[in-house]
Amino acid sequence: ALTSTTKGEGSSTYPKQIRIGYQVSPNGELLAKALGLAEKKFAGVQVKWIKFDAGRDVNVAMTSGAIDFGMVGTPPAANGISQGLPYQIYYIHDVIAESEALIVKNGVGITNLQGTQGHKIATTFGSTSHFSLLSALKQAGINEKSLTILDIPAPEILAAWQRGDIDGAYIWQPTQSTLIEHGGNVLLTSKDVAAKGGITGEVGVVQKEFLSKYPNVVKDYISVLDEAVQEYRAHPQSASVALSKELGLTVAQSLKAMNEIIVLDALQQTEAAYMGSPDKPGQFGQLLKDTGDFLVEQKTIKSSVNLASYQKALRNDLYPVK
Amino acid sequence: MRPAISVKEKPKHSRSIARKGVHPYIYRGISASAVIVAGLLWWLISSLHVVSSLFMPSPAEVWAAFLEIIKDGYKGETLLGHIGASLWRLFVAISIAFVTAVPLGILCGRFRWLQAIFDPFVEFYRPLPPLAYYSLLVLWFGIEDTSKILLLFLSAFAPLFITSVYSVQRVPKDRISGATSLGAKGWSLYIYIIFPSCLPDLLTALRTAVGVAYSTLVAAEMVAAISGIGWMVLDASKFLRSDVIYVGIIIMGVIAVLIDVLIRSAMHKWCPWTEQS
Amino acid sequence: MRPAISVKEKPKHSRSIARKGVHPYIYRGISASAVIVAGLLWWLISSLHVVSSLFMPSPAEVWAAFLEIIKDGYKGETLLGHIGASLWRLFVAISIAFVTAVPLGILCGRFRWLQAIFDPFVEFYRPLPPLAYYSLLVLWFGIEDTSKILLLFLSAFAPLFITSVYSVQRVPKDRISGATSLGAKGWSLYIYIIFPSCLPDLLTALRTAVGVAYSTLVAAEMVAAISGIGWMVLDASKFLRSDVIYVGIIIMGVIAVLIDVLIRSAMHKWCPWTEQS
Amino acid sequence: MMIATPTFTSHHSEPVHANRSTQIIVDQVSLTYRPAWEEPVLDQINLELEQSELVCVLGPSGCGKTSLLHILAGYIPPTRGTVRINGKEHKAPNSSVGVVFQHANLFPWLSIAGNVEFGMKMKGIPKPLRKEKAAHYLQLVGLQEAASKLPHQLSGGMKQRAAIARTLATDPSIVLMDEPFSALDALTRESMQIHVRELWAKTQKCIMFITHDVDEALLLSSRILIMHARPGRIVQDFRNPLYSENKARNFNELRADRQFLELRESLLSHIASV
Amino acid sequence: MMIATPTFTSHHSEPVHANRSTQIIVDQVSLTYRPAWEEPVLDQINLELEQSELVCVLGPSGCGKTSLLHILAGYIPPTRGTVRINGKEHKAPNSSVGVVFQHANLFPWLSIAGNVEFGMKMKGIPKPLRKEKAAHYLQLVGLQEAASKLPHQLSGGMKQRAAIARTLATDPSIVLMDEPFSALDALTRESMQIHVRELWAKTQKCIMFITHDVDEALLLSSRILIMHARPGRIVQDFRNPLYSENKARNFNELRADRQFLELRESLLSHIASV
Ligand SMILES: Nc1ncnc2c1ncn2[C@@H]1O[C@H](COP(=O)(O)OP(=O)(O)OP(=O)(O)O)[C@@H](O)[C@H]1O
Ligand SMILES: Nc1ncnc2c1ncn2[C@@H]1O[C@H](COP(=O)(O)OP(=O)(O)OP(=O)(O)O)[C@@H](O)[C@H]1O
Ligand SMILES: NCCS(=O)(=O)O
Ligand SMILES: [Mg+2]
Ligand SMILES: [Mg+2]
Repeated sequence: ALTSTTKGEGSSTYPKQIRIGYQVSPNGELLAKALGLAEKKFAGVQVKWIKFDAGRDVNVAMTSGAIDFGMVGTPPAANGISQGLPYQIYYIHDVIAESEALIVKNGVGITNLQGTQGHKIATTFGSTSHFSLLSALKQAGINEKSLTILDIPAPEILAAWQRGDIDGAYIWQPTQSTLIEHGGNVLLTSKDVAAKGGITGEVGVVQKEFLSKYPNVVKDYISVLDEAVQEYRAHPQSASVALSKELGLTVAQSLKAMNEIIVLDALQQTEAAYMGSPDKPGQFGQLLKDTGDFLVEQKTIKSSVNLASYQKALRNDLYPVK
Repeated sequence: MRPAISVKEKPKHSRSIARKGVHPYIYRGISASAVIVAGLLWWLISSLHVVSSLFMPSPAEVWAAFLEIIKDGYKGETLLGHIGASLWRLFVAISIAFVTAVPLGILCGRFRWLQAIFDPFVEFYRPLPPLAYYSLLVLWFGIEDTSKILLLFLSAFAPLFITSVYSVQRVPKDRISGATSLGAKGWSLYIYIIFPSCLPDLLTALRTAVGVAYSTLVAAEMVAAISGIGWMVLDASKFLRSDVIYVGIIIMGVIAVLIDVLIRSAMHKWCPWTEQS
Repeated sequence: MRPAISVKEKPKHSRSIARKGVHPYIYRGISASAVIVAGLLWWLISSLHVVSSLFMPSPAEVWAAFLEIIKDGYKGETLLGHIGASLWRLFVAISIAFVTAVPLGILCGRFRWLQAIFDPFVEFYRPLPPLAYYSLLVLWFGIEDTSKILLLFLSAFAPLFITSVYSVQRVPKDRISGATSLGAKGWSLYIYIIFPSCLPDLLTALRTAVGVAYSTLVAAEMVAAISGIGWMVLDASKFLRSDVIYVGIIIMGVIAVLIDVLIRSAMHKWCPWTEQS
Repeated sequence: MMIATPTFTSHHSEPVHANRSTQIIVDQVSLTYRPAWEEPVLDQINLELEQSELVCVLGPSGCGKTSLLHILAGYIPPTRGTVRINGKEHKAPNSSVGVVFQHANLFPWLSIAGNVEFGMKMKGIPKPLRKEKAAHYLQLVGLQEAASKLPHQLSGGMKQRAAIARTLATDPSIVLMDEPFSALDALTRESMQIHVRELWAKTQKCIMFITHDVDEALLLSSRILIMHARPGRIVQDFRNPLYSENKARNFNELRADRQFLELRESLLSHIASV
Repeated sequence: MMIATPTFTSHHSEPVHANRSTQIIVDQVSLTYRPAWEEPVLDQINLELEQSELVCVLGPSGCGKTSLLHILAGYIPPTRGTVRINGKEHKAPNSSVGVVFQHANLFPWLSIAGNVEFGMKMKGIPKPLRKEKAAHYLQLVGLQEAASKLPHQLSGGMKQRAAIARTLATDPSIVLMDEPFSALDALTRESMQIHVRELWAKTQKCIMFITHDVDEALLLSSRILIMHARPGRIVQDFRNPLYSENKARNFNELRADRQFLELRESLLSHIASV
């Protein structure tokens, strides 16, 4: 359900309220939230930030119309597009590198991926981390049945770790740093997995109806994100200070986490490796298609649509043309 | 043939009163002692550090957490705010359940064909674990209060509806006949005779309904909540704040007892004639 | 003086039988029609695509999902495996609850001081939302079956315990007196008189206990489960597999009804004397 | 099965109250409960009740006494035949036919006064008048003290008196009573019988009184009906010989009377023989 | 309050069964329920019951009849005084004192035969013998047909007979009955009275029989006790003049007897006067 509209600045119509579903990921969107950039841009409009623990919860919220914008990883995005969720991708926030990793407990005696067999590894099902873990196992030729993979939401992984319920976890920031702090070792990162083809990223999605009703709002929000990414790159030090509050990490840890992902500004979206342009679609559609197919193979999701459908869900017509 | 003195209307013997007069204090004392002993055991175990305070914080820690929450609230909301949010959801859900389930139940109790229509649906969803259909509610009604309240509403609806039906069917036929012979008919019959006849049962059902809804309160606050006492306990458990978990559980227990006392005293006040039996 | 013919032992009139003989078919027919109409409405709405199949998959889709799960299982476990995992947890929990709550309850019913010891604890935890203390159970007993079964056990324990206490106290004093006059004493009294006297109540309590435990089944399978019908529904909801959610809910409803029928037929078989009233 | 008893005078052959107006005419009433092919419960009942009669109905259990009463009250329609009250066909319960049940059947949530006022409230009588009339009827049954109590605070006899007051308060032209005292103990019952007899004398209502108790019938009634079962029918209908002559005699005197004992024995054997 | 009735012969002044052995001696028994400062319920009861007596106890409600029976059964200890049965002090219930209650009080989960066997099972009597004896006692009360039925399948009178058989099957030296027939309808009650009278003749047990029904007491007993209330005490203790002379007369004859009617009237007024 979309909220009623009100006249905003200029001639463009603004809704009374913009609801943004975000995740705690050390990217430009989180910085925009931390710096209040959206509030500045949409003065007079209520900007509501709603936190989610994983992309699957964002999907549910998008489906039920509870939020206008959302952020999901590529696997939940592939699932959402395949299932015809009422949203489209308007932005690629980042490509994941070391920010998601398989952390194992010291002293359990796991030294490589093979060693995880017979152990309990936690991750959040349907997420980028789950995808990377399954990809890594497949790349190493390990049967996923030979270990116990547990579905635990990110915020609860530390608790399970401390209680001794799990031996390791494939998870993102800030949980990852916290686990390392509590006696964990990095065994493998998403950068390693991506190098062998299992690329993951985080994208912004928007309600289709919202987009057609308020294209300018989406464009304005893209400019907010762009502004955030510029700030992110230009002043990493001050950005990390702002982000550390959102992440619940120290400034140093935050800075490190920022370096573990590749954030993209608005201009980069149109590059061939990413969204591309309306007349020259980028490779991101194929990435989503591959992701979706892998998930189907793993029986994580039911079905995957064809490439054209994925490409149709990518809105590369919203960026300022240079 | 025939009893010389009929025994049907024996005066109620005072024996039970005599018995109850003296003893309860003893038993209350025993109960109180048991609670105190349990408290001491708690204190002892936690102060001997037999188990980590992660698993069992000491009474002192729990008390400190309680004071802290009273002072600073929990994650952006005061304690009263959390309690208020939960009770508000409960209250709205129960109220809607009452004003829908009771009239519908009364009608179904009077007209069996109507009951036959609703019965299969109520009987089917009633035993379902609320969390099973909560997924659907969230999908249909979003992640905000609507779906939470609906979940509580649905768990409260069934007991109220079923009791209303049953209660109407139990209204003595003679009472309704008698009322019609005194000139009651149509709506008067429902308002002046059937509803008050069912009232004691309805209040009992309300007790059950509140109990059932209360027990789904935490489940309702599981999805995308940022307030509510149930959410507080869940959130605390994610961060292993066992002291806060204890505080939350104790508060929830106390609230449950208070609500029950409230409903029982309403029953006592509004339906004094049901007490004796 | 006094009635020429006493009326106390009126023969039971055949009226109710006469009434019941003809009508139920009509009402069953109405119920069946209502279900069919609801099914048609479902089919109609979903086939007109008024709402997205994400919210309301068509009967055909649900059926297809059912067949698929039957064939391939759901995420690494057969359908029977999921159902079995859930029912096993339920069965173990209920069994332990029965063999602990009933003897303890019977003893508490006989000795009020013992009841006074246990009462405050049971009364405190009983109304608590299971998810509230599930956090603690997970803390203490980990994320595996132990804590799941304990959660189900705790929800089943209270109704069984409370009914046992109440039931023993309701055993007619004359029955116990009578048995002692026939030479029963000590354990014989418990085994031959008190337990069978309570049996009908205990079976009713078992019904309640199973119901309550069943309604926490999904909650129990919420934490780090990879099997169980409740987990299946939850997992499906995370991936927006509404067809699987529907399948799961329908299966859970059917199982609930079957369990209830089972217990009721046990009551019918073991306690025929409680039927009439 | 018809027993000719010299002391009984048939009502029909020799009308007792020829001068009184007829209140109820039961005309060829039959009743069959579902299923329709079963034997009728009541078979072609004909009956006329007149003003200021107190008719006691005696009969074995299950002979259809309550069914007849329910038809007269309008609770169930007869399968065949009609009931006319004061000339009009009677089809639904209304306040012109009052009913007193075996159990007082008071509304437990209303005070005694509230119960007595109920019928008047339904009639739309304004509150002050209601209060006044209720007080009057409560006084009539000796319950003025208990007016503000709730029914559960009263004894069985008091409850039954309140029920009678409640029925009388709507000023019905006929009062039907279905074993109203059979749930009371012997002493209370006796005092209730005296009460009813007095009330009847004062109000001159037409009362139909179902009872199992032969003594009660003999002590109270001006006329006695005896019903037999399968199918239910009235097999005896006679004026109570103890009545007209002994209007003023008290119950104890009556009981000691030889005629009373003889009648009693004869009625008993008559009923038991069924 | 002591009413001198010429037809009553005091038991104590003129012992009836001087030749029989004394079964129960109640010696100065008093009873006060908690709280202890309340008026005693039973006040210094002295009583001797002898073999093959059938003693009926009459008295107003609440006078302590049931309390006395409970003391005799051993259910509650007297506050003061002692009860001796066959010379030994009786302190706890056992199968030498059988009790029959107002409601049959059968174990609903056992068949009728199972109920009758129960006492013998408790005594450890082997199964075949138990079966045999149970059959005997069921025959005695005319229930051989119903042996395998569950109690809820029986009528009230049959249940009460089963209860009597169950009590007799443990061969008690005394049987206490607390208004055993007051919940039965008139006809069943009468047949039960005949049953008890016959059983008593056959078994020659000492029976103490509490009743509210003066007729019942007169028809059944060899001796009648009348109790008064507050505090409960025995105010009359006399042999039933109708008994010894009329052992063989049937109830209907007895009822027509002038002496019966006179005794009845006198006892009634005696009890009602309290
Ligand atoms: N609603 C009913 N449906 C079917 N049969 C009925 C119904 N009510 C009464 N009967 C049958 O009709 C017959 C007469 O019943 P009714 O209650 O009128 O007798 P009664 O003379 O009042 O008996 P009692 O003295 O026991 O009150 C009985 O055989 C009874 O079983
Ligand atoms: N367990 C008890 N505790 C306290 N008082 C009691 C108890 N049992 C009986 N009483 C009181 O003792 C008195 C005698 O009671 P009891 O039941 O012996 O009388 P009863 O003669 O058998 O009366 P009824 O004819 O009504 O059966 C009554 O006043 C009663 O209230
Ligand atoms: N880090 C992204 C998490 S998810 O959106 O893929 O669940
Ligand atoms: Mg009747
Ligand atoms: Mg008694």
